[in-house]
Amino acid sequence: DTLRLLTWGGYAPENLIEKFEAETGHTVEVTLSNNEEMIAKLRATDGGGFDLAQPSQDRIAGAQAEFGIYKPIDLSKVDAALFIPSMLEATKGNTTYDGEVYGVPHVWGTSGLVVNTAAAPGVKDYVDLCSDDVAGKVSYRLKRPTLIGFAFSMGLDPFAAYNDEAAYKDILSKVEEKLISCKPNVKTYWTGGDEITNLLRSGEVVAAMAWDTGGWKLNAENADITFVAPTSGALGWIDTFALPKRGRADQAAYDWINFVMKPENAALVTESAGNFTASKGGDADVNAELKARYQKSFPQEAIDNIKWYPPVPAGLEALEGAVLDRVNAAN
Amino acid sequence: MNASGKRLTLILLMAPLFIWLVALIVIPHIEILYVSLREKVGVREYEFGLANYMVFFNEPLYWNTFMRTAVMSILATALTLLIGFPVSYYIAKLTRGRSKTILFLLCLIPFWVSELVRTYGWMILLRESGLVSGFLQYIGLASEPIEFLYNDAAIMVGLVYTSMLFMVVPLVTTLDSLDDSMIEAAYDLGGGGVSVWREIVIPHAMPGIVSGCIIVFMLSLGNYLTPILLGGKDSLWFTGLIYSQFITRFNWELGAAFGMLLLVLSSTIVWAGLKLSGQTLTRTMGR
Amino acid sequence: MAEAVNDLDCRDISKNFAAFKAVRDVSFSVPPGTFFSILGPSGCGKTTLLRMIAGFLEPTSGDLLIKGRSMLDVPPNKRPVSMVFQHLALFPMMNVAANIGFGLRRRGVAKAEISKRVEAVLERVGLPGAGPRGVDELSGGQKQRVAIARCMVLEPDVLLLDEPLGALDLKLREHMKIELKQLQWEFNTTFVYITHDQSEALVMSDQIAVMNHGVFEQVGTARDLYYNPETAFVAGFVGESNRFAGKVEEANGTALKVRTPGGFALSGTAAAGSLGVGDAVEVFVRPEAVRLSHAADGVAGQPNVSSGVVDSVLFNGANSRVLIRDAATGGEIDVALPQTGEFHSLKRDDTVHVGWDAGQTLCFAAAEQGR
Amino acid sequence: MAEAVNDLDCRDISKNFAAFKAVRDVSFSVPPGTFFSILGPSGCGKTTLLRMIAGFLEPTSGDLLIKGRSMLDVPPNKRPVSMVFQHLALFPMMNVAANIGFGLRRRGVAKAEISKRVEAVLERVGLPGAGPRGVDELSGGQKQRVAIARCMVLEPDVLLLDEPLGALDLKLREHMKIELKQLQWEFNTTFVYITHDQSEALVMSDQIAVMNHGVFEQVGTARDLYYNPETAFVAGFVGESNRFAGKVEEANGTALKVRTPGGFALSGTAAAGSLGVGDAVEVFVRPEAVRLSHAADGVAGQPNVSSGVVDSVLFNGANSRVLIRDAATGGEIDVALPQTGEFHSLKRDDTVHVGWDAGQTLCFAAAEQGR
Amino acid sequence: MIPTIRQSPLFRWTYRAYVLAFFIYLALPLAVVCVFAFNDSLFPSLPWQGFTWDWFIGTERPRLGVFNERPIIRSIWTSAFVAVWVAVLSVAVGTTNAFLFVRHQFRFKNGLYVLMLLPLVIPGIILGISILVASNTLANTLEDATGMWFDSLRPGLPLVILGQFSFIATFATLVISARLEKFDRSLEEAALNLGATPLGAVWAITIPFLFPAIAGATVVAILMSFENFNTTLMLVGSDAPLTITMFDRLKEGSTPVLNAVSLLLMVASAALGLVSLLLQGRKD
Ligand SMILES: Nc1ncnc2c1ncn2[C@@H]1O[C@H](COP(=O)(O)OP(=O)(O)OP(=O)(O)O)[C@@H](O)[C@H]1O
Ligand SMILES: Nc1ncnc2c1ncn2[C@@H]1O[C@H](COP(=O)(O)OP(=O)(O)OP(=O)(O)O)[C@@H](O)[C@H]1O
Ligand SMILES: NCCCCNCCCN
Ligand SMILES: [Mg+2]
Ligand SMILES: [Mg+2]
Repeated sequence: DTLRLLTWGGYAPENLIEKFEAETGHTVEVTLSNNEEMIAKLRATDGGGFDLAQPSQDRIAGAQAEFGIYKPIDLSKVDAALFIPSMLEATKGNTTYDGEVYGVPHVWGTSGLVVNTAAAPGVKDYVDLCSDDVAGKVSYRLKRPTLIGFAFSMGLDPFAAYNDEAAYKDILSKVEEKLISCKPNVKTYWTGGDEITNLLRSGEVVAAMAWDTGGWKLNAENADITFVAPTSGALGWIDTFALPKRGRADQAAYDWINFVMKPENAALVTESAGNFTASKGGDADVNAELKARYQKSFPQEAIDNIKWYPPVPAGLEALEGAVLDRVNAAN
Repeated sequence: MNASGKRLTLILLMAPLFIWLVALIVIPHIEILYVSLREKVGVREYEFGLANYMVFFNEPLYWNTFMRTAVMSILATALTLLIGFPVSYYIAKLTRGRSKTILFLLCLIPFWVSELVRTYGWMILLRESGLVSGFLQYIGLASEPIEFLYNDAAIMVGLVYTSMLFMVVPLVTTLDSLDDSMIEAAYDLGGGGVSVWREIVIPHAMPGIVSGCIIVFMLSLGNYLTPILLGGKDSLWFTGLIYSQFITRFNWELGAAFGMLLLVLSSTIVWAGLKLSGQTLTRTMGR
Repeated sequence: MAEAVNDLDCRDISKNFAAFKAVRDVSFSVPPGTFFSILGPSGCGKTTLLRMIAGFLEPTSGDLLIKGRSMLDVPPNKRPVSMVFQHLALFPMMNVAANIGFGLRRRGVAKAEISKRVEAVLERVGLPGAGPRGVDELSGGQKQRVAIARCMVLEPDVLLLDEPLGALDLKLREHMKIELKQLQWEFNTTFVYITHDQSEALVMSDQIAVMNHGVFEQVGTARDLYYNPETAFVAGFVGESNRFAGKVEEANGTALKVRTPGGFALSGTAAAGSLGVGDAVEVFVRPEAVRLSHAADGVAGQPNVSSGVVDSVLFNGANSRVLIRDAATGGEIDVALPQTGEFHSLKRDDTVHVGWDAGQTLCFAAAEQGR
Repeated sequence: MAEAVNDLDCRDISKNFAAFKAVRDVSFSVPPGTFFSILGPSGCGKTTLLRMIAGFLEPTSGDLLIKGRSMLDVPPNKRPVSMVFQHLALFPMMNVAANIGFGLRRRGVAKAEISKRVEAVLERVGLPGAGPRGVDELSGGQKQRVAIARCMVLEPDVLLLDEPLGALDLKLREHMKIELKQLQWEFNTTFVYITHDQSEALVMSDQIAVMNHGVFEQVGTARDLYYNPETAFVAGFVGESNRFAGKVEEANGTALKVRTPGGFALSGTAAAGSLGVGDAVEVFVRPEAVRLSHAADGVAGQPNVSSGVVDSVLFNGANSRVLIRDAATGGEIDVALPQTGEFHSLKRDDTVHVGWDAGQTLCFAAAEQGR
Repeated sequence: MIPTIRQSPLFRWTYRAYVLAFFIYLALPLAVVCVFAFNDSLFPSLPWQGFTWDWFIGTERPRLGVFNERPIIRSIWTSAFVAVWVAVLSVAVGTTNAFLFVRHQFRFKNGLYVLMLLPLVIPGIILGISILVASNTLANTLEDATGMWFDSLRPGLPLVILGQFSFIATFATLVISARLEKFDRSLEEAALNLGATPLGAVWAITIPFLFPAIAGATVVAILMSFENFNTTLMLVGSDAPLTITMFDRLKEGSTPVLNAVSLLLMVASAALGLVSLLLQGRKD
C-alpha cells in the first residue's frame, strides 16, 4: 500500500522511509505541514487524502468535535510496549473525544528561545525579545504558541483561563498590546523551521522564539547559539499519530507507527528532527552530543517548569486568530 | 444544412460551455454566497445570518486591509502602466520586423517561469545578504548590509514585475494597430509631441490601456505570493486573510464572506474603470 | 514679381535606402495653382518623393524649396504643405469637425473662429452641417472630401495627395476624378498628386511627370505624353498600345523601316534620338490609330497594312475593341472598334484588313528600356 | 435531342430574408456552353441567386433545374455545379495540386488517376508543373487560374463565378477578362458569371441579365443591352449616358418631343411601352452619339442641337471627353471627344455646338424607376 | 515619436537607455535565480562560494540535488499530469466555444459571452475557494444520500484540474476564436462545393487552419497550469504540483535546490515557447 503521511519536517527522514519500504513493502508519500494546515486540509477533504497525520496532542479533541475528521485509534493494533507509558497515557487522555481515543504520542519537545549568546546575552525570557538591545534582530512566529509564551512571561496563566472566555480574552488583549509594542523589534515573523535556522545562522536574527531542536542544531555549528529555556518556562508539546477519517491504508499506518516507535528507528527520527520521541529506550541510541545539549538547556528546574499544553477547547482559536491578525496589521 | 441539423449542432456546441460555466463558475459562486451567510453559533451548529459580514465591518483590521489592498493594487496598476507604456510604444512604433519580434519575445520570457520563481528571484536580490545590498556595499554607497525586503516597496516591485506582461501585451497590440500615417497626419497638420500623444496615441490605445489595467489590477488584488514572500511583518493582503481563514483558521464561513467582499470590490472597481473610460468588457477582454 | 516664385522646386533630389536608390536626382518646379501629377508604376519611388516633400524623409542629397524657401531644416509640422494620405488617415477618435479643426487648434486659433472656418470649408467641399458626424458614418467619397477639407482649412501652399482614390471602388473613382479637379480649381491651390493609374493623371492634371525606377522619364501635359512620348517607357505606360519588337532595316532621317522577328515589315517614325540600321527597336501603335476595313482596298493607301481574322470582339460600348490575328505572322493586333454601324455585325473568324500611318508608329531604341 | 436540355433553368425563384425580398420570381434558362453574366449594382441580389444555385441557400419558392433535374433536395456537395469564389477560397494549407485534387479525393478517385488529371488540367490553364507550388507563391492571375482549374477538373455542368476579378488590380483585371473568356471557350462549359462591372459583362458574355432590386430587368446580348435597353435602369447602368428628365409635349407613335424643366426641347424615341403627352420621362443620350462642332452649321441638320462653352476637357487618350455647359439651360452635356485632330486644341471656355439624332435619344417613363 | 519624425539625439538616447533599463529589470531576477543554482553554498545568496553541480546531481543531504529529490521529482510529474489534462480540456472546450460564438447566433449570446469572460476578472483564490466549497457540499450531499465515498470531489488532483480549467478555458476560447474569426467561410463552402460533407469540410479545412491557434492555446494552457498557484493551493490534496511543493520549501527557507528547479523550469518553458513559435510561424 501507499502510506500518505501528513507530518512535520524531519519526522520522516529519507533513510527511515527507505528502511520501512524495504521492510514492509509499503511505499510512503510525505506531505509537510503544521498543526493548523493539517486541520484545514483534513477539514477540506473531510478526513480524506491522507492515511496518517501528526497533529499535536492538544489540537485533536477540539478539531474532532468541530469537524469529525479523524477515526478512533484501534489500540489493539498499536504495540503499547514501544511507548513511554506516562506519555502514552497522557496523550490518550488529552485526545479522547466522546469516549474514543484519537491519538498516540510520537515526538515531544518544547518551544522557547534560541539565542546567539554572544550578540544577545540579555535575552532570558520571551519579553526580553522586546528590549532595545536586540531591536530589529529578533523573530518569532505569529501563531498561538507565541501568545501563550508571552502570556506566561508576562506573569499571566492562559492555560488556567482556557475554559473562561472572558478571562482568556482579557489575557489576550494584554498580550496583543505587548506584541504590538514589540513589533518594531521584529525583523520578520518566521513561518518554517528551516527559515528561522537560516536567519539565526546568517546573523540576521540574534534571538528568537523557536523550537528547542533548532537551537541545538545551530549549536553544533556555532557554539554561541543555543536553545534557552525561558525563565517563565518552556512550552511543552507532544506531536501524535492520528488516523484521518477516510484514510485508506490503515494497516500501513499502524505498521508505520509500530515501526517508527522501535527504539532504533526512533533514534533516526531524533537525529533528523532533533527532538526526543515517546519511544521507550528511543534515546539510547541518540548521540551523546545531542543529549549534552539537551541537558545544558534543561537543568532539572527547567524541566519541572515546562508548561505542557492542555487540549484546546473548540472555538478558542477564532479569538486568537483575530488577535494575531491585529498584531500582524498593526503599525 | 437543414434546420433540425443546425439546432442539434447548436445544442452540441452549447453543452460544454454550459457545463463549464454552470458547474465551475455559477454554482460555486452561489455556494460561497450561501456559506458566507451561515453564522456559526456553536459546535456544528449554524444559522442563517449576516454575522460574518458584520465581523468584517466591525473589525477595523479587516476593513483597513481591504482598503489597503485596493489602494496598493490601484497604485501597482498605475505604476505598471507608467513603466510599461513607453516600452510598449517603443516596441510597437519604433522597431520593425525582426527586432520588434525579438524585443516582444524578450518581454515574454520572464513569464515562462512561475510567479513563485520570479518572486524568489527578487528575494535573492533584495534580502539583507542579497545582491543589491552587496552591490551597494561594493561600490561604497553603503557601509553595512541593508534590508530591502519585507516592506511595501518590495511588494510594489514584485507586483509590478509580475504584472508587466499583462500590460505590455495588450498595449503593444493596440499601439501596433495605430497606423503610422495617423501620427504623420497629425504632425503634418501642425501637431507636436504632446498634442499627438493626448489626441491620437492615448485615445487610440485606450482599449489596450483598459484591458491591461483590468488584468493587472485583478492580478494584484488577487495576488497572494508576492505580499507573503516580499512583504514585511505588517503587510497584510486581503487574499492573505482569505487564505488564512480557510487554511489556518478553518473558518470557511468568514473566509467565504471575505471572498464575496473581494469579488464585490473587484467587480466594482473594474466596472467603474470601464465606465470611466467608456469601454466594455467584451470589447477590451474579448479582443 | 510674385508670379516668378514657384510653389515648389525640387533640385536634384535623391534618396537612398542603404544601397538602393529609390529616387535619383529628380528636379522639377511647380508654378502656383498647378495640378501636378506624378505617374509611375508601383515601387518607382513616388511615395518616397512625396514624403521628402512633406518632411517625413530626409533627402540624401539635393534641395527642396517651397515658395523659394529651403525646407531641409523645417520639421514636418512646420512646413506649409499638407498631405492627403493614401488611406486618408482621418482620426477615428474624433468627429468630422474635430478632424478638420485639429490643425487650427494646434495653431491656437480661437474656438469660435475654428468652428466658423470648419463650417466654411465643409460648405466648400459640399458637406455643410456634417461637422458632428462620426468619421465612420461617412461614405468613401465623403471621407475623401473631409480629408481634403482638413488640409485646405490650413490654407497650405502645396497640397500633397498620395493615391487618394486608390481605396475607392470603380464608379466612385470615376466620379471623384472630376470632383477633385473641380476642388483644385476652386481652392486654386497647388496640388501634387501621386498615382499609378494613368487615366487619373491624364484626366486631372495640368502637368504630369512620368516616373520610373526613381527618375522622371518625361514631364509634360497629358497630350504631350499621349501623343509625343519621349521614351519607350512613357509610350507603353501611358494609354494602350500595340507593341512590336524589331530591327531597323532602313533609316531615312526619322523615317524608319522596321522588321519584326515574325517577318512583319513596319514603316515608322523615330520618336526620340536617332536610330540607325540594325538598331533593335520597340514600336508602339495605338489601337485607335489603326483603321479597320472589310475590304483590302479600304486601307490600301496606308504605309502599314495587314490582314487577318477576328480572334475576338470585345464589345464595350464606345470603347469596344477587336483582336485580330495577323494572317502572315500569327501576331495579335488590338484595334479600336469604330463607332460607325459598319462593324456592328463583326464576329469571330471574319476576315478583315487593317492599316495605319507611319507617323502613328513610334519607334524607340530597345536598349533604353532595360535600366 | 440533347440540345434541347438547358444546362440551367431557374423557374420563378425567390428568396426572402425575413421580410426582405432579396430575389423575386427570377426565371431564366442557360443553354449549354453559354457564358451567362448577371450584372447589377451592389446589393441587388446577385450573390443570393448564385448561392441558391450552388446550394448554400434554400430558395423560398420556385424551382431550379440543372440538365433538367430539379436540384431542390440535392445538398451542395452533390450538385453538378462548381463555384469560383470572390476571393477564390483556395485552401492555404494545401499546395496547388492538393487544392485541385481535393474534389477528386472526395469522390474517391485513385491517387495515380488524380495526379494525372490534376496535371492535365494545369496544362489546360497554362500552368504546367505548378502542382507542388504553394498557393501563396502564385500571382493574382495564377491564383485565378488555379481556382478555375480546381472546379474544371470535376467537369461540372455549370461553373458559377462570383465577381472573381473583384480583388485584382486594374491592369490585371483587363487582362483576365480576355483570358477568362478564352478559358470558357476552351472548356466549352456553361459559365454563370456575376459582376457589378458592366465592362466585364459586356466584354465576356454571350448573354447578360441585368438585375436590380432582386428582379431581372432585361436579358440579352451585350449589344442588345447597350443599343436597345428596355428599361431606364438598363439604359443608365450599362454604358455612360447623358441623362435628362422631362415631360412629353408631343407624341407621334414612338416619336416624341420632350421638354426639360430647364426649358430644353428634345426630339426622342420611346424605347419601351407607349408614352403619351404629359408623361414624365427620363431621356438617355450616349456621349459618343453626340456630334461636336466648332460652328453652328456643323450640326445644323440634327434634330437636337445646342450650344455652350467647354467646362472641362477630360483628356484620356482615345476615351477623352468634353463637358459642355449648355448656354440656354446651364445643364451639362458629356460628349465623347472625336479622335480627329480637329478638337485637339479645344480648351475650357471655348464655345462649341453639339447635335444628336432623335433615334439615339431614348425615352422611358420616369415612374418605372422608383421601385 | 515614429522613425519618420526626427527627434533630438538626447531624447533618442534617453529613450533607448530607458528601454534597456527596463529589460535589465525584467531579466535580473531570473538571471540571479539561474546563477545561484550553481553556488557552492547552502544558501542562494552572497558571498559566491564557487561553482558546483551539486544542486542538480548531489546525492547526500544537505546537498541533495534536484534529480535525487523524490518529492520534487514526484511533484514535477504531478504538475505535468495536471497540465496535460488542463490543456486537453481547455483546448477542447475552447474549440467548441469558438465555433459556438463565431458561427452561431442565439438568444442571450452576448450575456453568455460576458459570462464566459468572467473568469478573467475573478481572482484565482475565489475560484479556488468557491470550487472547494461547492464540491465539498456536493460530496457531503452525495455521501449522505448514497453512503458511498466520492473522493474525487474532495481536494486532490481532479479538483486541481477542474479549478485550473475553469479559467484557462477562457484563454483558450479567446485564442482559438480570434483565429476562427479570421477564417474565410467561403473556404468551407468551397470544400462543400467540391464534394466534401459538412463535417468533412470542417475536418479537412477548418481544423488545419485553426492548428496554430490550437497549438498556441495548448502551450499557453500548459504554461499557465504549471505556474498556477492561487487556485491550486485551495484545491490541492496529498499530491502537490511543483509550485506548491516549492512554496512549502520556500516557507522553510530556501536552498539552491529551488534555484536548480527553477532553472530547469525556465529551460523547459523556453523550449516549449520556441516550439509553439515555430509551429505558429510555419503556418501563418
Ligand atoms: N524605408 C525603406 N527602406 C528601404 N527601401 C524602401 C523604403 N521605403 C521604400 N523603399 C523602396 O523604395 C522603392 C520606392 O518605394 P515607394 O514607396 O516610393 O514606391 P511608390 O512609387 O510609392 O510605389 P506604390 O505605387 O506601390 O506606392 C521601393 O522599391 C521600396 O521597396
Ligand atoms: N443572410 C442574409 N440576411 C439578411 N439579408 C441578406 C442576407 N444575405 C444578403 N442579404 C441582403 O440581400 C440583398 C442582396 O444581397 P447579395 O449579397 O445577393 O447582393 P449582391 O448583388 O451580391 O451585392 P454585391 O455586389 O455587393 O456582392 C442585400 O440587400 C443584402 O443586404
Ligand atoms: N522540526 C519539527 C518541529 C515540530 C514542532 N511541532 C510543534 C507543535 C507546537 N504546537
Ligand atoms: Mg506609394
Ligand atoms: Mg455579391
